[in-house]
Amino acid sequence: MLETIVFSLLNGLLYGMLLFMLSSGLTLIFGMMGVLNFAHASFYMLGAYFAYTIGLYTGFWVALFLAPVAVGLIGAAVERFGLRQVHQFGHVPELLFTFGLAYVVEELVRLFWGNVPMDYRVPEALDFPLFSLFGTNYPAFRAFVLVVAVVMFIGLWVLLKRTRAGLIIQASLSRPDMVSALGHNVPQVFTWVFAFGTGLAALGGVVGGIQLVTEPGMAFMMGPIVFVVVVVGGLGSIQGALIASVLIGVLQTFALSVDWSLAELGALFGYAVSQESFFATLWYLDTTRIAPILPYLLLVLMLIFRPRGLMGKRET
Amino acid sequence: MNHRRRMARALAGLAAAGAMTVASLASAQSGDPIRIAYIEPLSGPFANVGDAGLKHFRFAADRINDEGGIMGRPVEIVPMDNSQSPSESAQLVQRAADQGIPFVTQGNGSNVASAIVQSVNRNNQRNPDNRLLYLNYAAVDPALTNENCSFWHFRFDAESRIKIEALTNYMAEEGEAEKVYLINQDYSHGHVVEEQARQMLAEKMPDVEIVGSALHPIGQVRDFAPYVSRIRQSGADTVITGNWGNDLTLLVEAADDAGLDVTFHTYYGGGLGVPAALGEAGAGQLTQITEWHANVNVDEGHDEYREWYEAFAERYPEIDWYYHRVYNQMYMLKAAVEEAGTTAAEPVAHALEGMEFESQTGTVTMRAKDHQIIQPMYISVMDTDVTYDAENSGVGFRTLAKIPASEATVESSCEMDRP
Amino acid sequence: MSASQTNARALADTPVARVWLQRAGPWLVAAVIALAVPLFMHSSHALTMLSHMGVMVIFALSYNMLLGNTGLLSFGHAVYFGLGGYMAMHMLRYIEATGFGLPLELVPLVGAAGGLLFGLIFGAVSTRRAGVVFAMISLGIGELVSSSSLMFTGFFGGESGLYGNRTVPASLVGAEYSSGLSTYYLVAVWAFIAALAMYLLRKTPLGWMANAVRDNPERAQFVGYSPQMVRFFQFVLASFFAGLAGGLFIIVDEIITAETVGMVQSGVVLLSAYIGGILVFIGPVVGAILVVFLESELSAITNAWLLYFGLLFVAVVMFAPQGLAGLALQWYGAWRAGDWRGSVAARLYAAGSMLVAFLGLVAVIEMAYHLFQHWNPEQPMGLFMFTVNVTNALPWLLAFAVLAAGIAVFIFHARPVMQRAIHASGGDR
Amino acid sequence: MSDHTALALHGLTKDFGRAKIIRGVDLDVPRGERHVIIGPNGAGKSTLFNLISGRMEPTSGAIELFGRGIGGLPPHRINRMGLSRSFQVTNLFQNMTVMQNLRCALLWSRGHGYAFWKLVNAQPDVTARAEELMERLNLTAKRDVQASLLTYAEQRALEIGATIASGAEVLLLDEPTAGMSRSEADAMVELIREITQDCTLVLVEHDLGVVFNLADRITVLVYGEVIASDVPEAVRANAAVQEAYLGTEVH
Repeated sequence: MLETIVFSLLNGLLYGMLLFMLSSGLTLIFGMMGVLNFAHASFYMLGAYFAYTIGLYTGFWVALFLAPVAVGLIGAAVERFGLRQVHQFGHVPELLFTFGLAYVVEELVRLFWGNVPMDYRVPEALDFPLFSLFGTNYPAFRAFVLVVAVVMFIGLWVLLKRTRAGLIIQASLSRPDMVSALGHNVPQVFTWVFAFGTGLAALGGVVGGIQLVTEPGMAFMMGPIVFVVVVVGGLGSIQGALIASVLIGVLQTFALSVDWSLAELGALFGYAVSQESFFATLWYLDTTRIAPILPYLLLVLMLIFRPRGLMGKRET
Repeated sequence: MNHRRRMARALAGLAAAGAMTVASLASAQSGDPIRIAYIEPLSGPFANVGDAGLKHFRFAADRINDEGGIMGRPVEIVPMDNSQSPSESAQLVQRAADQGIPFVTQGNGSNVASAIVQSVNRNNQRNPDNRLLYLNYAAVDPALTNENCSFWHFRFDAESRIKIEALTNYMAEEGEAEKVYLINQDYSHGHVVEEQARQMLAEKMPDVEIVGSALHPIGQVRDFAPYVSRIRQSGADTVITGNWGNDLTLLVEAADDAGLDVTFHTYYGGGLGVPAALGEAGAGQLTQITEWHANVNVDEGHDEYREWYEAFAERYPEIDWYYHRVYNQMYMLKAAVEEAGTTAAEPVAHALEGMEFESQTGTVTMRAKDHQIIQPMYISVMDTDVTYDAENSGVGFRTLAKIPASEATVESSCEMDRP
Repeated sequence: MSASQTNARALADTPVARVWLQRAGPWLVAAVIALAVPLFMHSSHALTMLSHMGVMVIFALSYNMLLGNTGLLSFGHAVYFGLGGYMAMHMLRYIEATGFGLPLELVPLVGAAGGLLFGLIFGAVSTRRAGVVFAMISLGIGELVSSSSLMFTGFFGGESGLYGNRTVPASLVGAEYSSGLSTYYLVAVWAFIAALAMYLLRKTPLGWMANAVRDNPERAQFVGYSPQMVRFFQFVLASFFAGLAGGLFIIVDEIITAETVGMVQSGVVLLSAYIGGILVFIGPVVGAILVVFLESELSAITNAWLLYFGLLFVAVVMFAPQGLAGLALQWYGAWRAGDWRGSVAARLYAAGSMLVAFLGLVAVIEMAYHLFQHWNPEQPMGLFMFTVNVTNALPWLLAFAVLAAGIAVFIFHARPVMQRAIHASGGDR
Repeated sequence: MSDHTALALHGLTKDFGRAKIIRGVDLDVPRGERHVIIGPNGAGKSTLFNLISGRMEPTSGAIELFGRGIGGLPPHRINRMGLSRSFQVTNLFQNMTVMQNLRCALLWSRGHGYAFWKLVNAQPDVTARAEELMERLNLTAKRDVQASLLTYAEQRALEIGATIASGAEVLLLDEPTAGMSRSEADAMVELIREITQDCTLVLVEHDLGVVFNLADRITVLVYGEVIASDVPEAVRANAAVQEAYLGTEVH
């Protein structure tokens, strides 16, 4: 049991940190611009592909920095020439613009890189087991992902709390109208925030593409779950995103690691339901099979009972 | 002809409706080819699989055409994008019938396959002048040749139970497995694998203990580490899985990362994209059960087929020739059409029924009772020391055992309505 | 089909017959077109496509009851379409198994009842709030239901779905329903009834208050209405019609799979409604027909069809947020107003420059697909009237030049000219 | 409290965090009275309205409408019990025409509720009443004009019209003449006087001309507390009021 708990925590933390890398940029963008960016996971995918391709020429370590920058620039262009144009029509068209963009990005990725998964591997320097626990190895790359995520969180924290740019962003997270009142060039700030947010997603992609698989469907797979994180954490809250990411990561991993069902719970209290009864499917459904819907259940419950999320400052 | 069709296709981008007419004119004028509708996902998350299959069929068709076609008529593969959707596929069957295409082929997803069978049955019943044959090259759900069998359906891949039968025979002979873990995708194919594996292991190897099993959601698990730690805790030395695509890749990668030392017996370990993603992670650990693999050509000295394999690799460097059954299917179809002297569905179906065909791997038979092909099967293991590696990954497959066709078979409960 | 209430007074003086003609005219035209189309498109594939258009028209209109009328952006409307479809499918199979005497023509109502039932359940939890909260709840419920579809295989039939046979039940009118034609007419009649019902719903107190709640929920409260209840009723009715569409869908396809409740289906209906235009009644109708056509035909022509589809949607969002039908109505308005030299010419000019850009874009995309996806890119390809070799630089330069020229003319000349002309003629109505 | 009381507040308070905005207000408004609430900026007048109309929940205390407690009810429930309000900032259905705005305001009180089985245009009672209101508001000529395209004064008139349309017996009007010229304000006062003859009226107003012109009784609110509530003459003479508020302006 201890083994299960330790590994669930380790694995859940890892998955949670990957989620956090994706969702922190999204929550920033939403908090500031009010745009629920449906294409966010597409930028994550671009990060993975860019890192793979750049890495072929420069090696992983250079790509780790170049890919997010390149994707961030694309993000800036998308904001400048796309979103800004749509901004005047309101938030729904903005959201729909990113919705369409997700389609376009996926098709372009298929066009340039093809449909097969990329051979995007752990760099040699990190390809060794870091430690062994209960006879199971913990690969160094996983630890590296954790380190990158933690560094990113600390960096964001310092940026938001200690720098002028961060103060502006923070101010606009809670009061978007105030920033222009202070005389800041809001459209330009928006462009940079969008670029920065997409760059963060791309950084998630650089490591996530290795940890998971780099293929054209990766954005579609991650898209909805990122929304769950952002909404559960509270729109616009970085700390909320972190907590929600880890919560969802651990919750899901834990559900996978144990085989509980209502039937077993019932058995504890001496209560049984026949296999033929109407609710048997539900009754004998074990946690492993429920795991994938847990985040969405959490999302719906959260929105019903606490719409501003765990740490959200304002309701939307 | 190819050129004219392309031109028509590009035009079409401009004015869809108008250009469609041009396209159909262009193909109608060019010497009456025998057309085969290829219904697979060519867009969306499964497009890589559909794309690879299309390349196989196009290559085989070009080969047949170079050799003079079928009854002097060229073969043409007509790709149709079903986005991996059963209902979309059912519509495409309709379209194929409309266009007078006599053959449809498909393989990815037993759910899609059963939709196509339904649709073909219905069309052939309501539309007797315009019947279709469905040539299934990869959907392995036993139901298709048992309770839901159809006169219009022919399967060129071994059904799921045959694969398990062959695999458990091998395991019993080899006798290394003591504790087995079953992990499968949570849908009918996965359920069949788990159920059959339990049953056949109990029959053939009563000493073997099944120490655990898991069904996971298909295509949704991103990190298999939790499953791997469950496998490890169960103390298993062998894992049997019917997983395919990313679900297999991620599973074996996670096992390798965690240092889990077990043997994986898989259905689709050599499947498209899996070797490339796994690389040496799978060497020595992963077996597959297939009707053929590249190094069979070397072991058994099929020089002509080696040339075929290499020509394909030259034309499509990013993938390998993987579906030997596409070869069987195309040449068996050619033989059947030539025997029937027509492309009409019913005579061709009668010609295919019971057909014996000399393939590279030996004689293969299209069993008349249920339209299931019976062919030799190979159990092979991933290895670095092979002539042909798969997908430039540095690892390829080495034969562990060849199961003759007579043993790679199971009974069928099919009771077919014949016209 | 603009609402007649705005000029009710003007109409009061005209003869009653003319008023009726003006109101019923568009409906008669639509009915005649729907009846006549099979004369020109009679292959069974075309009939299936037409039937799908009918289904999609109902579904997109029902979606627009939420987005256009009530301002609720849903990412999970397919739940009601799909669950309605499943209910109807279970009924069809029940009829097949027991010989129960429900005629086929009424089976879609079972789907509608299913949509209504689940609309009541999920509507109760999701319509308490509007805006982003509603959108996210709909996303969550959509994912919940579609993930559950593979767990509850008894109801959903697992990944192979469920089959039925539409020729088994009796018919009210003695039709066979083995051909695509009779099925199409069944769909067309239902689509006509449903569209008329949804049109009239916009003119009821509930329909009015839905608009009121969309525009100003607070004010709606101070005239006695609970925005939550208004949203709830609209949601339930929209689910009813979505279920009806699902019930028809299973009659057309005779198969239903879990993908009908999925995210992709929810996305498609959103795209359809929006591309057509959510602020005019006919918008979703146009969008549904166009999207079904593209899905069905464009994919047979070019590998890049999803890319074109995405680009079309992005272009509509960016340049024609009123949707294609909305745009057409504006053009028609300008033409009716007779200012030919004013804005119509300028609009044509702008459209022309976009067309040039579009041609350049098509050339670039098709060449790119050839270059990246053909096994031998050096093989020449046909492009419009030319044969080009995509490994040469020249065709690329030309294609990009055409694309850039079209965009530059549009942005720097055509669009300003058009905007000035529209402004000068008093803006769009 | 007598049967004649339309609206009564008992010990009403409202806190925002630590800031106490309303600090125990007691008030009785008899039926048919025109009651004006005045007070300096920040006295809590708008908050008081928001509490009464259900836009905010009181921290403590009770609000009674015709003897029934309405504290904490949602606005639409309060509206249905016979209380209607206008806003300081124009708050209409901007995309609807004048006629549509009035009809929307009439639908509930005419018993049409959430009906989806009858057409709005086919309800002659609603149409007739809306036409009549439009006439009284002098908006007939603008019948089919979108609310957002009306002049400011017209929008305010429509706002008043929409407020009284429901036939509520108690009307809360929040600064109906704010931002108007003298002549526009006078016209507005006349309009209010004319169309609120059978109602109980509670009014927040800054313009003292308007206040003394309309009011039967005046309540003076300062820092969330009532310092005087009496007939206009008495309030004018009240020393505390003069000191706190009126002093410099009246003399």
